Amino acid sequence: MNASETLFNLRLIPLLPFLGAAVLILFGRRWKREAVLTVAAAAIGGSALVAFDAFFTRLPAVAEEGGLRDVVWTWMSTGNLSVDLAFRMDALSGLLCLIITFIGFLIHLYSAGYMEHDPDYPRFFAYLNLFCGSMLVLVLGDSMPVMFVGWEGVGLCSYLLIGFWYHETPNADAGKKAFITNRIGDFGFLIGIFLTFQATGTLRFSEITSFATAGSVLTAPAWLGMSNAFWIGTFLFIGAAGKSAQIPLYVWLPDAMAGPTPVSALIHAATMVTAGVYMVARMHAVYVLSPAALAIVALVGAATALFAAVIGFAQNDFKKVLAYSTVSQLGFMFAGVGTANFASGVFHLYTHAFFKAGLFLCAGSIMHAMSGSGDIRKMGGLRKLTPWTHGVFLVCWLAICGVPVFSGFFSKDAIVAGAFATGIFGDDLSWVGPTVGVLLLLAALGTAFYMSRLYFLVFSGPTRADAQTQHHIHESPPSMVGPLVVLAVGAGLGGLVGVPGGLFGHPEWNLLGHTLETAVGPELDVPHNTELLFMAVSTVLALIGIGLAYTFYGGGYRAPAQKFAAAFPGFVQLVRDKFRVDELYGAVIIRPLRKFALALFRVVDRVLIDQILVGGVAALVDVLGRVSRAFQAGDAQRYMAAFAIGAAALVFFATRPTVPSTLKVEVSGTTVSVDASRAGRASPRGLTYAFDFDDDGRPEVVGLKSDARYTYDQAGEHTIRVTVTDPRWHTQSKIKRKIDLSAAGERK
Amino acid sequence: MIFDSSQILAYLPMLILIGMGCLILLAETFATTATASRQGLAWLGVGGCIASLGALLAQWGDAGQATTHFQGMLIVDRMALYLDGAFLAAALLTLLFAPPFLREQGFEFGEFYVMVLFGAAGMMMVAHAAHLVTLLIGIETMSLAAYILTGCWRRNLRSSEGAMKYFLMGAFATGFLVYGMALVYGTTGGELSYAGIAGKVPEASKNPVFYFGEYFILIALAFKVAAVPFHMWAPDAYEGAPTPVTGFMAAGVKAAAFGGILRILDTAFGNPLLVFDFTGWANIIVVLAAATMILGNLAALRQDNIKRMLAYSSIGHAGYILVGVAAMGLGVTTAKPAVLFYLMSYTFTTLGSFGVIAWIGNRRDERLFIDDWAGVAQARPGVAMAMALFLLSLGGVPPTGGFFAKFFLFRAAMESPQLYWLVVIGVLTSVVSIYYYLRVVIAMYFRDPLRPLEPTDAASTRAALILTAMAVLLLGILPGSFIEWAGPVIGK
Amino acid sequence: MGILAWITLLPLAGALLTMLVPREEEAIHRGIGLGTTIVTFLASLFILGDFDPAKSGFQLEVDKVWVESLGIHFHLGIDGISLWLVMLTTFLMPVTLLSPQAIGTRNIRVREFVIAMLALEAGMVGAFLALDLFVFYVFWELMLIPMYFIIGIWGGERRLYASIKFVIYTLIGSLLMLVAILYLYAQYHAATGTFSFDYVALSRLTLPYDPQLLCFLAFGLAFATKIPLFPLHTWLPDAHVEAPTGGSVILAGVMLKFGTYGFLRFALPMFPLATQAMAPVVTALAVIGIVFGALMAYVQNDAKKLVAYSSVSHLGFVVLGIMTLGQVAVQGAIYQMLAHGISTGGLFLGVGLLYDRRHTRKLDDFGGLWKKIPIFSACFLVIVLASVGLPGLCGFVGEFLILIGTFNAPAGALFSSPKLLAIISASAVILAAMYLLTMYQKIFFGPLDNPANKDPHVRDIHGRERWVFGFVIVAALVMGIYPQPILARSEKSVAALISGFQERLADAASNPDAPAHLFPNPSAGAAPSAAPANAGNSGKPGPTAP
Amino acid sequence: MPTFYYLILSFVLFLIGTTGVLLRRNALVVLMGIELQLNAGNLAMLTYSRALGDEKGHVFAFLIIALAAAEAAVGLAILVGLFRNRQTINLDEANLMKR
Repeated sequence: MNASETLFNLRLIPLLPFLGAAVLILFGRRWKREAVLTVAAAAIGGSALVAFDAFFTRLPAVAEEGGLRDVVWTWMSTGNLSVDLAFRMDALSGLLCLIITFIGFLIHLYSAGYMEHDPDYPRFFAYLNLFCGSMLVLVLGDSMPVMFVGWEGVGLCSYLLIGFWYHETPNADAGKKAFITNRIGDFGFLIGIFLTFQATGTLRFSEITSFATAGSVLTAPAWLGMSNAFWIGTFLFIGAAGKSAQIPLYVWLPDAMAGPTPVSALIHAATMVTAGVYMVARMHAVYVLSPAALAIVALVGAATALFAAVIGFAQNDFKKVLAYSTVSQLGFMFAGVGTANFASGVFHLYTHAFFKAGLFLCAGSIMHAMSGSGDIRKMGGLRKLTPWTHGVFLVCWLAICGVPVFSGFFSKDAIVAGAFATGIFGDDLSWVGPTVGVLLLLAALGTAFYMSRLYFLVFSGPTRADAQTQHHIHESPPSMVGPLVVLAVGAGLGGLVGVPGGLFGHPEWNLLGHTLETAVGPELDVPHNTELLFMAVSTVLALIGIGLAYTFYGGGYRAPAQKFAAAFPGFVQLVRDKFRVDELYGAVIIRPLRKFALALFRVVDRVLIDQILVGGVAALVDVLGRVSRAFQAGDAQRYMAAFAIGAAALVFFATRPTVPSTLKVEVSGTTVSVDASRAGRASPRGLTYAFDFDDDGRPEVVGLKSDARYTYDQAGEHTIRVTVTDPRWHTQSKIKRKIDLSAAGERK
Repeated sequence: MIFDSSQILAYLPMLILIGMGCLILLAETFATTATASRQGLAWLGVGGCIASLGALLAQWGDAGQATTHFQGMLIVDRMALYLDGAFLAAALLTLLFAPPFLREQGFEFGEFYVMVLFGAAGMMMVAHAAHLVTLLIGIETMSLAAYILTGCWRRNLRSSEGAMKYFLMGAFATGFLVYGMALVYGTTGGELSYAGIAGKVPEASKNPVFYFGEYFILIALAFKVAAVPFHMWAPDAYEGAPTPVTGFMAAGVKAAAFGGILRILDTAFGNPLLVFDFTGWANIIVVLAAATMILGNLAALRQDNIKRMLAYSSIGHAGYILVGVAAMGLGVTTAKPAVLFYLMSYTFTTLGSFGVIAWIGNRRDERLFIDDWAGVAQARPGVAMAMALFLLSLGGVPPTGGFFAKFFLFRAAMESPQLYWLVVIGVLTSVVSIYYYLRVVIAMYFRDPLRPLEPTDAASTRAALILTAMAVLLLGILPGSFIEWAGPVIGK
Repeated sequence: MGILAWITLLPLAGALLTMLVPREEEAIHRGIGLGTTIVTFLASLFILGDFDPAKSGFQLEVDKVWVESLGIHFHLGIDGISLWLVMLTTFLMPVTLLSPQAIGTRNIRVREFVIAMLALEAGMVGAFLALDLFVFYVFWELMLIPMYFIIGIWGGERRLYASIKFVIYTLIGSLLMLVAILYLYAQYHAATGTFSFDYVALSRLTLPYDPQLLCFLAFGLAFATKIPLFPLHTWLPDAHVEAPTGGSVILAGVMLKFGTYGFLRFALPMFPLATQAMAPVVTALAVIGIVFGALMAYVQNDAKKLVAYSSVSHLGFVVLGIMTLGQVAVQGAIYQMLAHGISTGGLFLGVGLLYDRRHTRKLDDFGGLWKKIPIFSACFLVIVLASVGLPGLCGFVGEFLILIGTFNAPAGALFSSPKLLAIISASAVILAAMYLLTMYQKIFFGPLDNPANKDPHVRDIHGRERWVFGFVIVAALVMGIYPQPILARSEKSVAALISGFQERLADAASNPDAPAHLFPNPSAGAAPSAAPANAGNSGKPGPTAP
Repeated sequence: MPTFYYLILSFVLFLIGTTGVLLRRNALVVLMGIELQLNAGNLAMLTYSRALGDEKGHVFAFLIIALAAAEAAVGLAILVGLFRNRQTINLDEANLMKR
């Protein structure tokens, strides 16, 4: 499409991790750990170098013209469908590439320490490399199918990594659950692809973007009065909801924490789960054509943000809290892109990557210290015992709570303010923006509360761990702390690339928004007053949340927390049980499906088809076989009797004149014409036909002709009898038929 | 009445067989009880068959044009010679299969071989018959030989019982045949030759008695081919007869009777007046064919005695061939060659399979039940493979002669739209037949042996098995010449 | 003789050679079997080299008279559709014979096994290549016999039942197909005065509607049984469970494809009106099969049965793709056939290996095997994922093309609501993940707590086994990442097929009661350009059923 | 119409023969019934021959007589064989083979 597309070896970016994975799978088992780590880190590091080089030195020159493109080969081309195995880097995918390779590299380093004692060390790094490669394919994919390759690839890696410690059944179950839930989303994604192809005739993002203009077929009504763009957006969003853990498909993410913690940080916080947000941003051109689809995205996002935050209030597992926090933050991102504020959604994705990765790695570090346990009820007072981790966690905590200057503040504020300010929904859906905004504000309050609860319960006050565990508590090795510090810097200062420079009269200060403009359109223009108002409001809410949490949990479980739990035991339990959504799914979908399939197997497959249909035919043949044998009684005279009877029957039937099985009768008025000849055959020679129309025993018409006409005096029921005689043999055949003249007349 | 050498030459194959039979009878009086001299009798018979075959081949070239002899009583044409070949093959193979069997069972008499030769001569007579007299003589020669052969296993209860049933019913059918011939003779105004009858048909068909005559002859011939409902002798006679004889009967007698049917229906009763319409024999044949295919194959399903199973299967095959006869009646010119090819292929297949059945047993242990065949493939893979080949051929699976036989037959029948449904019945019953044929294959290949195999092994049996297997394969891979010799394959 | 005749007859020659070697020399028998199949595979690479992707018609034809008077010719030829199926056959054969588990647990009568497998290969290759309907039928039946023996001799407990069920099911359909072939032959003669079984000639014959329908049903029954289409599928689980590994691999990998190949090559082009009329039924059955097979697989406890039912589901996709008769979907269907051959073949090889190690196939008996046999577990995972349809592996391309092609088929062209069908079928991507991953998890994940699984006999793959799985995985990967060479070679033939179908349909629909006549311009006239697949067949009302 | 009467007689004979075959248990009597059938054929043949003034019918009748003799010879031999094995020639007792 774009004449100035520039070729660049983008393929190296995903290829290096893939190669790393392949090498590790094939040879890693025999290598030393250092060698494994070197290969893995080199693969992702090399990939990062290429990505940085591409993004900073090559991309700016061509960003306006659609970015860099690298076609490996034609993947599938047949009929009117043509898909290249091609990669494209524009500002959006470039940014994601940077995040993935950079954080991925950090997590590789971190894992070196974290997985030190694991016997499956090479396998872990192979998976990690495989994941990075798939994720890079996902973001760099030039067309929807290529993206789908990465999309499924990361799902696979997620499956493998969640179930990394496969020998424990719950882990394996969690992996399977993640994969299958993701597949439900993929189903939606696939339908979205089909719809897109049907509407636009292409699957390349750049072509879709240029095709998606207001008057195109995308805005034409397609089904149920909604436009193509709406259905594409909705189905794609199902895919996004699956991958990014939105209502109703979020259930897999909390379980996914069964995987090693670095995996949770990389896959289930920083990168893979944001793929849905990325995809919506990627398809922004289609989404903006359908405010209704955007409204669904925004509302689901906002609802998820709040719902997950509430569940986060009562979780007692460190990583579970972070998991629900991730779900909630993803909701923010969707709310951002769903209000057509794509840059802010991506901005939050970017800041979230840092602070959530940081939080998870802190969690890993602390669980490392706590001998693997993640129960926050047994923690407390870790501030002094693990000072570096505490410091990093502090920064990240403030960032996620939205305390000013920290990264989360800017990105969250951009989303909230955008929700109130957006004009995308027009008049019909004008309520969506404010609703989303209010939900997000509540969610922000909740975020501040549960994150603070986590912080206070873990780090403040005296430790609640038992003596043995306490004895082991120690700060993590430098290989783990180093990446933590880097992430903390990112979490603390990363927001500065997206400061709302417009407030200060310097829009160019918003580096991120400026960069992304080429890829997802200009940032939403928010009035300065609104911007300032919501900055203030969210700051206040963050502080309220923190304060409230301090009242409840500062230095351990305080009296108000216990009182609250005592006052609403049912509600607290319900929240702790995550509103029992998993159980609901189990009871409503999964178990019935299995039972249904089992019943189908037993009834339809075994009984109906195999026994009744097939077995029935076989049994019938068998019975006929037995019957045929029964004639053969062994007595020669019976044989001869059969012979004689057969001969007699043969002679008898061979000398009967043949008549048709039914008479052909044509009626007009009260006149009937009857044809007694056999269908399609000439009348046999020499036969006499006697037609008795009035059933009085005396034929009215007699002759050699096989047809006759007769007119009745009156309507009513009549019986026609035809007797066919062969004069040579004096053999006869008879046939009769009843006719109802009046009815026949009426029918005519 | 003028005899000339050409007439004698034309019937040389038949005469050689008869002469050789007489020679064996004579020779036997001089033969000692030693095995070797008995064997010599059998080899005499084999020699007779080969000489006869040579005489047959010598006149093949001249037989392109049909010639009648003896005032229209006998005819020489390609069809007759083709069938003669089948009869000779049947006799030859029987003479190869039988001696070890007879020796093992202890009733090796020279008369046995004589009867085989005489029976074959009778079959030839039927195939050549163009006159009711020769037809009757042929059928009776063949049948009497068959009765004797069936009953010749004197100490065996089943043999004498089978012979009795076969004989009584056969004679009963002969009664019908003779009576039918008398009626036809009278109503056609004194015609006995096929050509003469055909000439009088327009006149005679006005007389209902003529139809009685026609039907009675038809019934008698249907009895010989074991068409339902005239089939009931077949299972008992086949089971009772000594196994090599069963093969001879199933192949030769059936082929001869079909030869007779084909010729008499084609020439004497070939007038459309007799074929079509409700009184036409086409109707009758169609019904007989359907009933025969269905009942034969269904009844075979539940048989555990392999001879009995093959007996019912041979009834089923008669049904298939009747489809071809019906097609011929409906004007399909390619039907007759198809039937002939079927008979040829069926001859080899049946003889081969009964040869294996004769081979597998011994004096103490006949191994006639399918379960007795367990594990044959492990002990004797070659014979098992041959048997599997025969069974697959009977079932009509490529690449065997049986497949092409069915194929040609159904192909011919498909030229007549009235027969589509018959073809469908044919293929469905073929599926049924595959089921019971495969029971034997299952036993041979898929089961482990129950007890050691002690077959009645002999060089002649092996040679015959190799011959038959090769023939079945040859018919299945290169059927071209065989079908073309049988007559025009392309109609219209 | 042309190369096509060679690759058909080479396996037979190998079989004959095997027969001559004494029974005791099992190593030699295996060697001959493997060698013959490898040589055949290498020979088939020559076909690939000689094949001209720019042509739509048949290439490299071999035409020898067989039965002259009946117009039966030993006529072989290859086009873009059969090319890859032949390659699949020749590829899977050596891979299967390489596997030590091919013969299954009844490790007896190696010679016969090799002979049967080689005869099977000859039958399959011949049937794919046959351009004479009679020859096709002969080969079609020919492959039945070796497979029958393979199931019956080397099969499991209930092998007798399974083998006879397999034969009877298959025969009913195929014999009716024979009747239909004979009918076509007679009609061709009636229309032209010449006799021929030639595919190209007979496919020009346009029949009136009613006979078309009957012929379609006769052919369709044969093919639907082979596929197997719901509800004719119940022989498949039995046959697969009882067959030895090699039998299962070939049965699932290649033989099931004959059903779909038959639809594509014979039933559709020859009977356009009937296709149009029956398409709703066939597609409905296909979609039912997709979902039903997946659900059945979901509740199986026997790994082989599970894989067998998954075949029902996967082949349903192929039928769906074929019946849309759009370029994309048909290409996808062909691709899916190949992919299914690789992935399901691999699955059966894997299950066979597990059975060899553990002597059970019950999922509940396994657990935690990854710890014990990691390399095999990884290999099996790749194959499972290929079967699930993970992008980047072979399974995805076919499914994707089928679904996108079906989804975008014009409504009312051949069936009423392609979108709905595509959406229902797409749900199988979820179900496939459910049953296959459940299987995988039950075998390889979880604690290694069954003592039988700790037995030292449970060894990881080694030696030849590594090569077997290596080949399968490489094929799955290559086909997933770089499918275009395959698609490109079948492109023209598929386009010709579809445009030919549309023209024939128009011709037949112009007067559905016209007597049998020859379509004036055979497939050679089909527009070779990548014709818009779905154009031209919209809005043409089908004839009402009689 | 004497010809007609003879024909009726021959047909009646045929029926009597058939009835005898079907009803009598003794194989010898059954054989007699069959002879009766053959002779019914003979009678019909001769009747026609005489009515038509055609000699062939006579020849045929001789043939049938010879044939009946041959059949009787073979048949009696078979019955003797059966009797030796079973000590009876009642048909309903010879049913070793069935189904």
